[in-house]
Amino acid sequence: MTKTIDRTVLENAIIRFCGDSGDGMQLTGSQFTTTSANLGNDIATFPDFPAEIRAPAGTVPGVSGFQIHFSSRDIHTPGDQPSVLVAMNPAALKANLSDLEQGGLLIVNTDAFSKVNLKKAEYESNPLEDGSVERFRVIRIPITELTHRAVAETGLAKKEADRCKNFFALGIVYYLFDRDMNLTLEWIEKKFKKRADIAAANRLSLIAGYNYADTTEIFTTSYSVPAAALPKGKYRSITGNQAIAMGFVAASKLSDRTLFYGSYPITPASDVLHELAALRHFGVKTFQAEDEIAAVCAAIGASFAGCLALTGTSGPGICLKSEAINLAIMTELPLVILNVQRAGPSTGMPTKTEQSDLLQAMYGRNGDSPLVVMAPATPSECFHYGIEAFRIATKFMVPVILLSDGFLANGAEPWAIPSSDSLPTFNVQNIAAHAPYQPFERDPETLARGWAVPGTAGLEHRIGGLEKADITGNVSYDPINHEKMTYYRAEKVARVAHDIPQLEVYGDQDADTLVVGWGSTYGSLLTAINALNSNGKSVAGAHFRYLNPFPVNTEAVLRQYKRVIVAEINTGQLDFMIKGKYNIATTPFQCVQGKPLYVSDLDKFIRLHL
Amino acid sequence: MTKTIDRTVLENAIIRFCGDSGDGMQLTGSQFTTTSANLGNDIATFPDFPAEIRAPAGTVPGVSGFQIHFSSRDIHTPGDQPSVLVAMNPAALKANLSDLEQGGLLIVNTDAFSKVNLKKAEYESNPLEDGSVERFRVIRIPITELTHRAVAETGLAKKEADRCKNFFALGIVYYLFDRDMNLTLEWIEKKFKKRADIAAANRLSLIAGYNYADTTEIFTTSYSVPAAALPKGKYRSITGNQAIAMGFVAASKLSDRTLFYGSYPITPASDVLHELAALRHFGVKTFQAEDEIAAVCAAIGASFAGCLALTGTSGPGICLKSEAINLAIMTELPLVILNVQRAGPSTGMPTKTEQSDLLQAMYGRNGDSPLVVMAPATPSECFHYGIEAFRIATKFMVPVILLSDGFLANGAEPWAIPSSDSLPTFNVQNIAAHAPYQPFERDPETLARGWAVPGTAGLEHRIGGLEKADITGNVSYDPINHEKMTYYRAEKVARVAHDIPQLEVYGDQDADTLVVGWGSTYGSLLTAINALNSNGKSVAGAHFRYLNPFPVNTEAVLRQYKRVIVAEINTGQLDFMIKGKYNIATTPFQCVQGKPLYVSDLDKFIRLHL
Amino acid sequence: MTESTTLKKKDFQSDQIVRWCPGCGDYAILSAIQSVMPDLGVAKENIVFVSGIGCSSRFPYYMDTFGFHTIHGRAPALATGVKLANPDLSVWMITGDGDGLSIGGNHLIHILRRNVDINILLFNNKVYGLTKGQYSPTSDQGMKTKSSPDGSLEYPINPIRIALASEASFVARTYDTNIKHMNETFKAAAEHKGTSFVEILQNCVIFNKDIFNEVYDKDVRQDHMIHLEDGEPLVFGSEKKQGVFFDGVSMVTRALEEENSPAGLMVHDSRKHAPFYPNLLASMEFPQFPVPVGVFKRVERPTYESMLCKQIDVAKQKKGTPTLDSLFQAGETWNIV
Amino acid sequence: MTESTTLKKKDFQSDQIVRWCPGCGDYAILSAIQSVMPDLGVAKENIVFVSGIGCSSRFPYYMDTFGFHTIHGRAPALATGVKLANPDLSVWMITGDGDGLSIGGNHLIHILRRNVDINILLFNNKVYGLTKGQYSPTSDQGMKTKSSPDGSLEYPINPIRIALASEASFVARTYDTNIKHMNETFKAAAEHKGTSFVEILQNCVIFNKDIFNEVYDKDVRQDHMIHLEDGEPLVFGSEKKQGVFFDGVSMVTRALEEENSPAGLMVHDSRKHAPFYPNLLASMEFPQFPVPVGVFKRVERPTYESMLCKQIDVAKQKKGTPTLDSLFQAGETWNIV
Ligand SMILES: Cc1ncc(C[n+]2csc(CCOP(=O)(O)OP(=O)(O)O)c2C)c(N)n1
Ligand SMILES: Cc1ncc(C[n+]2csc(CCOP(=O)(O)OP(=O)(O)O)c2C)c(N)n1
Ligand code: SF4
Ligand code: SF4
Ligand SMILES: [Mg+2]
Ligand SMILES: [Mg+2]
Repeated sequence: MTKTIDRTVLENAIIRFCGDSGDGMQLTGSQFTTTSANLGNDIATFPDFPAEIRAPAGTVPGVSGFQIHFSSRDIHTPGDQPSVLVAMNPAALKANLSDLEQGGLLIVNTDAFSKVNLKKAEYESNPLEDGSVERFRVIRIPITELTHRAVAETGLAKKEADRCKNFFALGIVYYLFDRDMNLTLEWIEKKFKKRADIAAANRLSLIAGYNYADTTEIFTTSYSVPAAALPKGKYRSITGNQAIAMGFVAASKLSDRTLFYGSYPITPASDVLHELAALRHFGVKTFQAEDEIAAVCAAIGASFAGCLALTGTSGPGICLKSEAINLAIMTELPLVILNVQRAGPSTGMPTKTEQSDLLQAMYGRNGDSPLVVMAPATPSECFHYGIEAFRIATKFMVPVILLSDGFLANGAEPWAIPSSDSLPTFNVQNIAAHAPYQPFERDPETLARGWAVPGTAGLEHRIGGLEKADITGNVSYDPINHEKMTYYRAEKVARVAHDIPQLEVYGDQDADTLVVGWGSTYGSLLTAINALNSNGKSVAGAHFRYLNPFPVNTEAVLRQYKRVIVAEINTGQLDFMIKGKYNIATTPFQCVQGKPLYVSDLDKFIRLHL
Repeated sequence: MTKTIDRTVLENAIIRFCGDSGDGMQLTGSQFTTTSANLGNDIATFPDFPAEIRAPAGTVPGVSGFQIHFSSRDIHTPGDQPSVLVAMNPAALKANLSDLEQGGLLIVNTDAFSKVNLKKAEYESNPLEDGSVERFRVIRIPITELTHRAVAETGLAKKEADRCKNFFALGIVYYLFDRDMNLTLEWIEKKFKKRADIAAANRLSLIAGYNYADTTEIFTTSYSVPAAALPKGKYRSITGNQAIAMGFVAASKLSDRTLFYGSYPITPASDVLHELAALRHFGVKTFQAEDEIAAVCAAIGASFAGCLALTGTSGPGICLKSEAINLAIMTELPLVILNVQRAGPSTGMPTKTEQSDLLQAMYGRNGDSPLVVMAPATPSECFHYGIEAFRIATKFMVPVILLSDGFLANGAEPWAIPSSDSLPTFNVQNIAAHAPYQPFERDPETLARGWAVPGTAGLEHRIGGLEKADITGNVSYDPINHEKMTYYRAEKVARVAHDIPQLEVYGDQDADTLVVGWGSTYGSLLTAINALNSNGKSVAGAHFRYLNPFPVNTEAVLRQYKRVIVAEINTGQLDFMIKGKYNIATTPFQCVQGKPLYVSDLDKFIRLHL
Repeated sequence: MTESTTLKKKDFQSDQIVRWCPGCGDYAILSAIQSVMPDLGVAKENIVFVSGIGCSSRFPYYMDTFGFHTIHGRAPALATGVKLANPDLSVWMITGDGDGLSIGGNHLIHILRRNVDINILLFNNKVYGLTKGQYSPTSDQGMKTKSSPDGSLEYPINPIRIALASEASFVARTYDTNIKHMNETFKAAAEHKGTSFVEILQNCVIFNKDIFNEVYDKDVRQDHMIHLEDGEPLVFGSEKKQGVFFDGVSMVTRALEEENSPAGLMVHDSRKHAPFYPNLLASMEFPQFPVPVGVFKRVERPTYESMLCKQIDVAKQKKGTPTLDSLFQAGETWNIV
Repeated sequence: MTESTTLKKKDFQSDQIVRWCPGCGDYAILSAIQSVMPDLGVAKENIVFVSGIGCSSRFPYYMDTFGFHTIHGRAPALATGVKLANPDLSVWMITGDGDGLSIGGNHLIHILRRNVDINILLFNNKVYGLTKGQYSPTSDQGMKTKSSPDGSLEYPINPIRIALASEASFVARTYDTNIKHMNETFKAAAEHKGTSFVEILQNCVIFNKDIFNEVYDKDVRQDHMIHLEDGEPLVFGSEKKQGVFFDGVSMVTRALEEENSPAGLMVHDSRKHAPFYPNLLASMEFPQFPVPVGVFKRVERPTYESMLCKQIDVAKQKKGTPTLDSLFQAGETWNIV
């Protein structure tokens, strides 16, 4: 740590750590992230969890990965392809090698390339010897053995000593990118307070890795990625699931209403339940229901009784909730439904991301059943939309579907921590008793009916899923009334358009081509368009966070461009909506591979269509 | 019955019988229907059931109605507005009077207009006296009293005697339209074989009604509606629910596979369960499940095991089935899902018709989840689509949603009974054992995988809702594979287009304006367009029975016309699909009142847009 | 606004016309509930009726309280949400044998084990009324209906046994022809803290007419029913000459001998001997046994909502009044300067 | 193709790599099932495994039979469809405590009362494994998990009691550390005509490690479990010195006196005394009682599919071989000539 060496300064770098589920790759990745963030880098990360809880050690399905993009400029994605890949065993190599960029740096734990492990990874021959890794700069290190030696003095059993090898690898990479180890060393002390031997071993291992890289000079070059010019302030790293949970709690505080969360565990939405369950001191009421139907129904009951009512799940759970969502539409109660989308259809690929539930959100219910649909664009935006969804739901007495996805949910980026004073307050009023109280009287501006909460004398009334008579709310089978109510429900949602921001165009506004997307693809699109602009290619972008209703200026924006490319991770759902609504010819870009859009693919496609 | 009198010959007439639920109006209506059909009239009928099982006697919610359109030409709808209204009590008058055509004939049972009954119907004053019925030709008859007198000789108790008054009313209408009473007299004998006194009373009442009309000459004119020039053959009256049930059984016989029907009762689909449950001798296996989810899942299990598997429900039930439908999509198993649509959203108006579940059928599931959607256009067409749905489902190994609705389900028309020989056979093959058997091998033409039915040695295999590897069917999280399988599922459905009839244009093909619709609105659209053509107005029509995929020539047809009017009973669902798919500007015609489209409304609208 | 003490039965009658079939048992149940309400001492605005779908589930429309006619089978979940949101409300749930035991069976199990303080009234008419007469989970095997023209193949379940297996803390049965018994039972249910489950034998005059007459008709009632009373022996018959005895591993009925308290004659105690005894009672089915009515079981167990509120209180005490800022800044942060 | 009599355990092992966590109890259960299969005398192609979603529900992938990994909670309905479609198949259903008792609880009740001839194995690890460790309906109240950091508020249900209340005709319990007991139990389940319900105590080493050790660990097993055997008295303890007695309205355990068959000592009989006796047994819960394992109840009752097939046969006999034409022409017809 003393020797000063020359380093190549990079604007940014992408590292992926990968190994067996038991190898601690998520931990390694997050330590590197924290350290880099503290150094002032902009960061974006994305974990790649195995589908199995703990698939047999050494097999491909058991591989766990963590990718970090860190930069001295602001960045918006975890990056397409890593430039550095750390592979702790053959299975990890197998699952990840094809992603490493041409000529990238490959750090492998050679000790793990035993016959048994090669077989478990279903390798016919050793890839380190058969030419498979020729295109890369390969750094071969017997990490297991070196770790064992480093921690020998602690007297740890072999199995526990083994567990330290991720810190050895981290030490190597810290050296490679000139990172200070102190934060991690502090973390180790705190974490293993009660197991001094393990703390010592991890510390020794980390330092040994760093020193090994330093002294053996295995790296012909090493790098530094300077701090980014980020706005001043206090930051933390945040995933979409964390951000959205905080947004919901903020909505509760701002509106002074209890937050009720009804949910049933499902990947990748479960963490929202876990986050909120830990916030009892904010008065949050979480309810783990027996299934998704009960979860949404309990939320509707809570909404009726005056809570900010939330339910959350992933695609298959939305199927189950759809009948009850319609009840909320019919009874005109505020309700927020969070869908953390995953790759479908059916059970699909639960741990993979996709944007394919948009049309389900729009139309997945019997009858004409309009509701509001929003989709945050980045992990930290999830915070804002947690608040915004409740603002709209309560103001218009309408259900709102929030479309997040596996990428936003688990992807992380720095979040400039807002001061609570800077947040908007929003007032949510229960209506007061008045005579005659009519349950389906409406606010002339928003068309919202009043929120008449049990406990208020004089507001006793009955609601339900049968069609209601205008104003009185009595059950009605009258044809004309049904038509009227059908249009009220639609118009109420349409009027939300006047309450939301307009669609903004970024990039080269005067271009002929506009690229639109929605939700989590924003980072990739922004990066691709910025890069094209920097390279003198004229192209503009516009990103939908509001899908229903669309912002009021949508048609005007779209019609300004000769060509509208619609990019999304599905077979064309926003594309269909734009055409269905505005009759505008579009050029779709679709990639349905259970992963975020790659900037490079976008770049190629857009260039072709300029 | 002997006197010969002069009669005005009408081309067609529309009668509506209405009274309390207990007044036997459905029976009266169906007797008139049978008699008229036997006289050779073309007929179309539509019942209007009360929402309550037996709402308090005399109240508006307890009113039951039955409308019959009978004609000497071929007709396609039960008619917009009755020209004759028979109202058995004030509540019936209140609920139906506004439908009676200007100057129409109103036959009322004056005995029922007591103070108590007027109050139950929430009339402030007697409508027969306060000018409310001035615009009509009113025939006031003390039907209750006359019935009592007619049946006095049978010694029936007052309550039972009361029950005969519907036959008195029927007798009056038989006279008015010159119908022979013999069929009904025979029916009475058969029906009340075990209660000679009741048989006698009903007979006496019917004849008394006829004679009363004849002898008192209360009618200044009477009418006859001659036989229509219908194709020769044997006919029966059939509702959509009956027809579709027979279609399914026919599919079972034709393909030599057991029909399995999993369902949970729901209005207006329950009768399909009732029809099929009575057909055990056809080997039909009906299963009344504990809910809609179990119903569809049992059907999927039966499909896996080799049955023609069917599940049926109405809109709210489709919500519940949506997760499982996706399982059938993912596992590529044949499944037919019948949705007898009703007015929504939520519980909505269960006894009223609507076409608002089209987009739900298309998109109401998580992920990109394509399936086939069809919608029969008339009650008797339901028979054909019962067969067709299974032909496609088994040929392409794909779920098919059949969209019927309350109007088709309960509406009736004459059905030219086909000979079973005239029906197409279709072969459904289980695949035979072969090595290596690969569960996701596909037929190169249809892209269908094979139906590998348990019990076949050598075909043991595992399927499920997780993404499958191409060919092997093993669980796969591979990005490229997922994209490939996503497109296979889409392409398979797209290829169905080559296996279905093209979209036909009717009416004036060279017109500038094309009116399109789908499903149950066909009768109204055809009638309106024919009438316009007869009146020298140039307009064409095209009707979708296949909604996904659309027929191959759809775009070509639509682009031939300057203006495309899209008529449907919802807020614009087909309209949205046409625009979303073909980018063609359209003119929507929508009416969302829980009832069939009225020819008169269509006529007005189309004229405006010619 | 409304003074609960001065409320009358008619204060609980809404302005909606009651639309059940003439003669339906639901009328008597509605009347019983409306007359019990004033005795609860709860202001109208603090009472909520939640129902699913079915004839019985139209109930809330006829009560001049807050009401929610929800969707088929889901009332337990919805009612749970209402109660957790505001534990001060008196929440009543109305369901039918189809709504509560067919499509909604699972929610019923889970609300019972959670012990949310809600009063559940299950109207058991052994048939689907609203959809016009198909068999339900409590219908007798062999019942002929439109969906089972050759007879239903399904073995019925006993709502009381399901409730007990679901660990319900209060379980009772009553019947629509005995206003007094209904009143007492509903009051006991209301008094109980925790989920109260009450099965009500209800006559559907249209689709399952008089199905309970062989049990509760005035002529046979004394021989075919047992009215459970705490502290009273299980005796029945017009002259109270028959008793229920436990014979080791099952139960039998036989005539009482001369002695006053013969060995093995069971004495009712709804508060003790759970889980064994209520299960024995619940397994008494007609015609082998007289049908027990009254309170089968009542045990005290903390309610779900009280435990939830306690967790919130404890958390607040432990962590102090939290601010959003403290939440935002939890975990690792760094400064860009 | 395959001769059932010559089948070996390995014939039932599919080519898929088993992907449970090392040490998971599921491995032992899989192995037990694979070794029992050849004894059933059923050809491989006539065996179908159906499961829901959960760690346990990956089971079908590892069996070289027909298999269907369906959706969460719905396996009972799907399996019912398979069996009704083809009653000749031997159908096995795999579920977990979450899959079978949380989201799927209702389907479980209804398959049991219908008595479809399916063998149901419920892997009870008292936790949601696949979604990483939330509490389940069988988790102990107070259990701390990610979704209940302050302790779960839910009172657990007992799968056996639910099965009995659902009128299951065969109910048993076994555990993952006793291959012999599993084998016997699975064979008994397979032999039973009607739905067989088997709860298997299963160790989730990741999220609920060794939760059953206090019951089934070698050291304590004899004191904390009772192995039910028909005809044998309910005695337990390392020296068989403890017995289960019925004391009138509940059960107690106490030391056996010198006599051979002391009064009140219960003798097991899985075939008799339903519904009373199995319910008593099912209410024996640890730590008040030793945990009974083995067959609680088996009664003969016609299976749903046999009754369905019989209705079809009878209808065919009554109405003759029907033609489509006779169907089309049923009811009133008329001729246009
Ligand atoms: C999702 C859904 N499925 C089916 C129905 C139709 N449905 C309404 S009520 C009912 C059964 C009612 O039976 P029960 O609960 O016994 O009530 P009852 O009418 O007998 O009082 C059914 C099947 C529905 N409304 N919603
Ligand atoms: C509709 C739906 N909701 C939620 C999930 C997520 N999920 C999968 S398995 C599971 C629980 C599994 O627990 P259990 O049945 O006990 O099985 P185990 O993993 O413990 O064997 C959940 C909640 C899902 N797959 N589908
Ligand atoms: S159908 Fe039966 S349960 Fe329904 S209202 Fe009529 S009598 Fe009552
Ligand atoms: S999480 Fe638990 S139940 Fe699931 S495989 Fe691992 S040990 Fe087994
Ligand atoms: Mg009922
Ligand atoms: Mg489990």
